[in-house]
Amino acid sequence: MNQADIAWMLVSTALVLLMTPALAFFYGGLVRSKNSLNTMMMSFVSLGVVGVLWALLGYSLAFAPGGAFIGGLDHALLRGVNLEAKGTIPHVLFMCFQGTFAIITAALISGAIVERMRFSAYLVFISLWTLCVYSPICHWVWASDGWLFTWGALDFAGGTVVHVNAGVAAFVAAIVLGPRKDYARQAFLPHNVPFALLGAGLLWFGWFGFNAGSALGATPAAALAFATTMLAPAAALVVWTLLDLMRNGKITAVGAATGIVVGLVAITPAAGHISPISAILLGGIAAIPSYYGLVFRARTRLDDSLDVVAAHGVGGTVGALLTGVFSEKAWSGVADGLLFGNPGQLGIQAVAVGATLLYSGVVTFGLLKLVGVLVPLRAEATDEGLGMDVTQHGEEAYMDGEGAILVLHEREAVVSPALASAAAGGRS
Amino acid sequence: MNQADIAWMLVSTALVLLMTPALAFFYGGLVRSKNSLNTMMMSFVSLGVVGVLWALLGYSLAFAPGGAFIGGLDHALLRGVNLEAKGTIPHVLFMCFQGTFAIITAALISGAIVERMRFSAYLVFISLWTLCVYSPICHWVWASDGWLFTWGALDFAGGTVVHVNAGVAAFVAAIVLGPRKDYARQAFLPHNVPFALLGAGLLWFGWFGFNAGSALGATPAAALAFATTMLAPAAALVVWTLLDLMRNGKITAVGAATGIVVGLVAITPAAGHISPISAILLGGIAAIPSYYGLVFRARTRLDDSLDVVAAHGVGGTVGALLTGVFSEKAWSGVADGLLFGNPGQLGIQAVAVGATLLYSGVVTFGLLKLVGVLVPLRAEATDEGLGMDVTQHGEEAYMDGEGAILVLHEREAVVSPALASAAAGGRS
Amino acid sequence: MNQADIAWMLVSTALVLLMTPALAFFYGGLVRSKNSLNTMMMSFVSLGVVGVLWALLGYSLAFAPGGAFIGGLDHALLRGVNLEAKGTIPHVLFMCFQGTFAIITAALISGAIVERMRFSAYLVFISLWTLCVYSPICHWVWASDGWLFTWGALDFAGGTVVHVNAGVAAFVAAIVLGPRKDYARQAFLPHNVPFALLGAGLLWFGWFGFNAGSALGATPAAALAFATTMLAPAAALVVWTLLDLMRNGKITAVGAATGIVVGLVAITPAAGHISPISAILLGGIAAIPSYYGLVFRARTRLDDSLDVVAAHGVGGTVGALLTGVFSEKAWSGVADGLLFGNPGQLGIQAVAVGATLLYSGVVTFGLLKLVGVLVPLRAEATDEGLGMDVTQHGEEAYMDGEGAILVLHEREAVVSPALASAAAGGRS
Amino acid sequence: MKLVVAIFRSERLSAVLEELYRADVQGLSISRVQGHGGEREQVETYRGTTVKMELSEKSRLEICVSNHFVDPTVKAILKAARTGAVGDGKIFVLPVEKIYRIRTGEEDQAAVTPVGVPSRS
Amino acid sequence: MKLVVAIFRSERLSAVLEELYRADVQGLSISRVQGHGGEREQVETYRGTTVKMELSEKSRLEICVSNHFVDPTVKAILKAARTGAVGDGKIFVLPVEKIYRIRTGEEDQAAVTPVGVPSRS
Amino acid sequence: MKLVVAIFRSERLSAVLEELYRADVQGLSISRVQGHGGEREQVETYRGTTVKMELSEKSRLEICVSNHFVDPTVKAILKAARTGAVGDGKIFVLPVEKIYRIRTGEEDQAAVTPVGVPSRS
Ligand SMILES: Nc1ncnc2c1ncn2[C@@H]1O[C@H](COP(=O)(O)OP(=O)(O)O)[C@@H](O)[C@H]1O
Ligand SMILES: Nc1ncnc2c1ncn2[C@@H]1O[C@H](COP(=O)(O)OP(=O)(O)O)[C@@H](O)[C@H]1O
Ligand SMILES: Nc1ncnc2c1ncn2[C@@H]1O[C@H](COP(=O)(O)OP(=O)(O)O)[C@@H](O)[C@H]1O
Repeated sequence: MNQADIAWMLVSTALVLLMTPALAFFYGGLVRSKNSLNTMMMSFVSLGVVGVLWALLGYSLAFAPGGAFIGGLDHALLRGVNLEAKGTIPHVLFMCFQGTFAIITAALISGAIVERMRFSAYLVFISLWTLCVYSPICHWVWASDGWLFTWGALDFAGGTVVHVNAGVAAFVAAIVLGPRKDYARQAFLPHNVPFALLGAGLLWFGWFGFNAGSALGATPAAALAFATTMLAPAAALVVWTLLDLMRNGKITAVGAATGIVVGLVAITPAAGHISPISAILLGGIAAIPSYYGLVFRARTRLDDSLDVVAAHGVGGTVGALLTGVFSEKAWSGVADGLLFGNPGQLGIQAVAVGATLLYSGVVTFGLLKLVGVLVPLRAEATDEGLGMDVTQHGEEAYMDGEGAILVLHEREAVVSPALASAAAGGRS
Repeated sequence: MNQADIAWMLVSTALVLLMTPALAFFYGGLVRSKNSLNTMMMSFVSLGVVGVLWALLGYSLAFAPGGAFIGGLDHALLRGVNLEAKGTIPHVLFMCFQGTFAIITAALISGAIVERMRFSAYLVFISLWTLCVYSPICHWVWASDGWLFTWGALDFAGGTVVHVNAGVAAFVAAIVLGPRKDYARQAFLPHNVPFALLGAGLLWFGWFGFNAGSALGATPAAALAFATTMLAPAAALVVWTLLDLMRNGKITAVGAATGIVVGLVAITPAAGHISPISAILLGGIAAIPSYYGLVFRARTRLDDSLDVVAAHGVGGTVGALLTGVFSEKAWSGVADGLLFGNPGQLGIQAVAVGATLLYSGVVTFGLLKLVGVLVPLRAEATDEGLGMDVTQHGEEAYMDGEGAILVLHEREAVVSPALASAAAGGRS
Repeated sequence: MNQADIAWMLVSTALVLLMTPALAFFYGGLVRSKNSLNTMMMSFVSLGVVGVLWALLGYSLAFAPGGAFIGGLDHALLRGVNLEAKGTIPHVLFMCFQGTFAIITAALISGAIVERMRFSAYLVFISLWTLCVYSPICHWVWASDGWLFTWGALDFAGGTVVHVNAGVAAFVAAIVLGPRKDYARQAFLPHNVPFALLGAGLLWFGWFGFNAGSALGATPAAALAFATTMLAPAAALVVWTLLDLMRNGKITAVGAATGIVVGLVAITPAAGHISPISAILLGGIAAIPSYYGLVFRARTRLDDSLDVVAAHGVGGTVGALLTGVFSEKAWSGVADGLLFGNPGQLGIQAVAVGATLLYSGVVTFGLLKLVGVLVPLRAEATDEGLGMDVTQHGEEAYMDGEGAILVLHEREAVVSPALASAAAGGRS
Repeated sequence: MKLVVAIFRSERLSAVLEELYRADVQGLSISRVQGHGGEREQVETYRGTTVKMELSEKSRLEICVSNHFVDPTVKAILKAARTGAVGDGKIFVLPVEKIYRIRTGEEDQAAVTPVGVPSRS
Repeated sequence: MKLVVAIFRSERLSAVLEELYRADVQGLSISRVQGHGGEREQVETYRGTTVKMELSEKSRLEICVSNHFVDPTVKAILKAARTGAVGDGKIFVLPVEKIYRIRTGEEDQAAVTPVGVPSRS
Repeated sequence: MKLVVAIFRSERLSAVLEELYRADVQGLSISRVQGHGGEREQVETYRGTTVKMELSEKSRLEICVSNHFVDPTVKAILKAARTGAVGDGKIFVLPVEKIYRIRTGEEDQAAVTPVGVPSRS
């Protein structure tokens, strides 16, 4: 084991874990205030539910020795996940690092179905999805016996496993759930853009763990992944602001936050495979399809509420393909891409994306239909109108002043007598 | 010295320092908007006051060679705290790391007395408390000549030193201060639940430094502490949401934030001593007493406003005891617990908790009474009504629009003439 | 190369990058709500524009071999910036670390001109400023052939390069732009003080990367810089609160946030050069001139809106000079200061500050005048009145409720028919 | 002249504004209020404290109109704001003695006639 | 019918609502206003700028009632909102010409009688 | 007695308050409303959705005065709130039947006369 690698991987794991609260703010700021807690909770519960399930089963399905398509049960209930080395770091740390990826991937999907999905249905869905979709695809790409891994698909930090995967699941979920009740008749505006910016800032910060941590050690490869993770979003941000300027004459803050995230998504599969200068190009190029994807989506009936498809699906796909273009063995020691004389890599990348699209799309659809049999997927329309915070969580995000509030103690004398009798129905 | 250890301890110290601003948001979001700055400031000033006092005196009392009950003055004014090794890291870095613990412990107490304690009294109190309560208990448990240390009490990262200690001090403080003026007649609702979630997210992030940093190096032990710090709160969060669901039919966001914190508190003493799978159990189990403690507290006259007792006191106690149950020498190399054939450890843990309860309880009481002689502990009732932000700090947390505001320059011509004369009393 | 150094520098670079979003919140919380996005965006775009420009050209001008006053073009377009060692870390990582400094320095200036500068003019300005002002001064102080470096000026982490430099640029910018339209006739109050506290907390956290990262490795020197970066702001915070208490009888939260930042600014040049106990003194002393500078500024016609001059200019200058006073070879191995028998160092420090003031002041003035020829520097007065968020970015930071909003699809049938006809001008 | 004050569900606001526009009502002011009536009450729980929110968010419109405009205005609101469930809200019509347009100092009728639109009243 | 408008300290809001409930007043709307009167003023300081906040937060109630209900309503408010210190606020009673219940279109008296409660007016 | 309700640009609020102070008007309540009139509209864009904000922030003053005070009050507002551009707002004067001062229970005239200031009305 290598202590410097341990140090860096401890930090990286913490950084990736922080990305889920960051996502809660990125998403939570973009919804209406009456649904803000509900949206944030969709990320936060993933920390619990997916975190625990990953340890109990998901990790084993993804990384225990198994077949080409799924891992085995050797590590179920964390059996054999101990302080011995896995690579240069303790096995248990590797498990944690991978767990943070599972957590955020599930949370990413929520962006497509916020403001209408019943919370209990969501909980059941992400539990099943982690085990049935995330773990297998993770196995394909990153386990040494996974079929895409053995085939040579490049995915440094999860362009297909995390982003294409979450993007297509989001697409399917948005279709199955259907649009919000006033979709396209009313504009849904972000209730707190600073929260979205905070989320974007923290996501970028955490993404250094995501990408540079995927080198699994404090190595020059990590430094390369770090540099590309700094430069690609910077370039995407610049291009995004220019597109905004051309289209509306104004550079928007929501746009800036989105541009950063798209740049981060796009560089994810490529992070340790391409040169820093290619990262600037990749980030800049990747901004364009996501930008127009998002503009186009807004005119369709597809209520992918927070544009997970355009940001993660499109961004991840473009990034995965461009990895096959810009890869440079001289930098990564792994493989060259199209531009460096190896056009075949682009084909492999396309297959990896295609397989992910197909598998994730189909299984996500099936799982949602299954969950829908157990629990209705959508909240009732009146609850949607009143807001998911109050109806699903019995809470409001913001309160000012000292409202007229009645303290109810269950089956006890109530503190505020007059209103209490009202509460008890004894109105006259 | 070991550079990898230095790298990790630099990061850990920064992470723990961040926990105090994080706490400011966790607490600040849960109070009413008119008291939000006051609440946040109670954490922020600890960064200054306790930070400086720790360097000047507290560190020495805690870690300089002394007796079984308190350290000496060898390191007062940072004498001898230099770049030479203390363990495998520079002494000065060890001092900083420990300082961040002192800072947050003092800040934790504030949750019990927010919305009513006079700010100046609070400042004097936490200064004295750090020196008279925190430093000695820290010495008992972590200094090589401390009586609990030599006796073999296990407290990996501060379950007793930090959480039981702060919890009991909070209990005493809530009693001495008395309840807020409308307590139990009016519901005090959180003004900004997203802030509480932000605080919880950042606390979790920082807690990796707190617990895994307590290994004092980038070692497998740190990896173990990291893993348990990721899994226990995840499990606590899951159990908490289930309890919420059973009790109210709704999973609350305030509950989720609280569940995370309780899981973190409970794993603190155990972090490097138990296996990851035990951490899941420990986190899940520890959620239960805190959950019901909190429900029960709300029906009493004890206005422990932000439930420091239920979260930190109960959570810390349960964690410290369960450390004596789940400890596994096979993982930690230190000691086994009840489940692994060493029931005596549980007894030692109980004594450590009991001693902390007793000492911290009594001395906290004495200090508050002493401070009360110098400065009234509570703000006046009208000030409490108007809000502590305006009355204690002369500020408001949020302003919209351009109110009707008068710029006063001291002893100078005033900018806005008409209202100025009003200000000067020359009303007609 | 040293892996532990790589680990720490990866973390440090991420930490410094986080400071720019942190600054967005520190600044954004202090302005009026109608300008909050605009203010935040001034920091966020720097991540893109300066980040990209730094990689393409700025880094080369600062660090490629050149003359005493500016670097060459050897590293333009990242030529030769590869995975080979620069010191003990990969060259590309060194470039990134330095890039994060360039980004935040440009963003710091924005505090002087928020709430009135046209966004496009700002973009052009910071682009030019980075290349024409930041890169050269950076070269002077930190490149091995820079004139201040060879001359022995001490600037551990950027007291002159970053803070004095940004402070004087802010001063010039505030004068060239002129005051906000209602300046001194109306009080401009912070719209969200918690955001300012969040910013201050995250800035402190990031500053550990800024200062301790400037040791360029996980060394005892980094530990020293870390300790001083923890102690100086703590002392500054304490002194600031005491000054507040003496002057107004109240300790303010905006003051606490400011005090922390001032302490951080002041310790920056000294971080690895002085002893921890000197850091407490330095932090405490440095609070005083900034405090009174800020009080004094508020009475002048200089609308340095968020007091960049008092915090960064004055704080940086005081810090740079005190570095010449408190420096201790026994701790740093570099040079002694006035107190330790080397008065000459103070003189060198004064020259470094003076040269920065002069060069940055003059060139900033020239650049602003140049930009003013291309684009008007200020927004129109009515736009300033309506708020920069709506007029410059076409967005609002906060929305509640479901306003009466009309969805416009370009050149398409409009969803909401009645209001649509109004929009189309067909009013009757 | 009259002041029409309407308090209704916020989610109907867009619809009400559209309908008012159709009825040629141009000037109005909106604020948010918390209403207490016979509506469904929400129970919320915060850390062991169960509270009953007796208030629900409503929108409040204030429209000053000349007399013969009162009826179309009220009708428009009644039409667009109704959902049929308890909590739909109320409309009050108050007498007004004088109206001024601040920009011009115009009074009464003239003050509430849209600019550049031939007065129909 | 009358519109009773009351402006008073926010901290008395719960008490006022209780008292109104006792007086059988069911429908009302609340908003928050900033009042200027003879109250104690707050001085605030932000980075060297000292400002005087001449405005203090108040609650504003709007209650539409039939004539014989005016008195009990006013009395209830006077009783519950009073603290005796300057700044307690004011109550205004305005004439109302017409009331509509949006849900049913009912007018006047009928519009302000609680549902399912035998009208006592 | 009358209730003067004024709706105008928020940026003129300080000026209006000053002018009212000069006119010896002491008591008032302020709230924020969103107005719709003939004003310049803002176009905003959020991720591909372009929206037109038809509402603009205004301040709303409510001042209860005795009859002979109506004129100075209205004049003060007209003077201070005017900018001359569309969107300056409106003033309404409503009749009031009764005023109470909550602190003392005083009624009508007495209720709106500043404390400790010899009544001039
Ligand atoms: N008498 C009243 N005065 C002022 N506002 C009222 C009055 N009655 C009802 N409201 C407002 O109307 C809303 C709906 O009233 P409610 O009586 O529940 O509905 P409905 O008219 O459908 O029976 C309330 O929330 C409140 O805001
Ligand atoms: N003439 C008025 N018109 C409207 N609101 C008023 C008027 N006078 C007072 N108020 C409101 O009542 C509040 C308290 O008024 P004030 O005159 O200070 O109290 P008191 O009635 O105890 O003398 C003010 O903050 C303001 O909101
Ligand atoms: N009839 C009305 N009733 C209530 N408020 C109105 C009315 N007309 C205008 N307003 C308010 O006045 C503001 C300015 O009105 P507008 O008609 O645009 O200005 P102007 O009086 O300059 O023509 C609006 O935003 C709205 O708040």
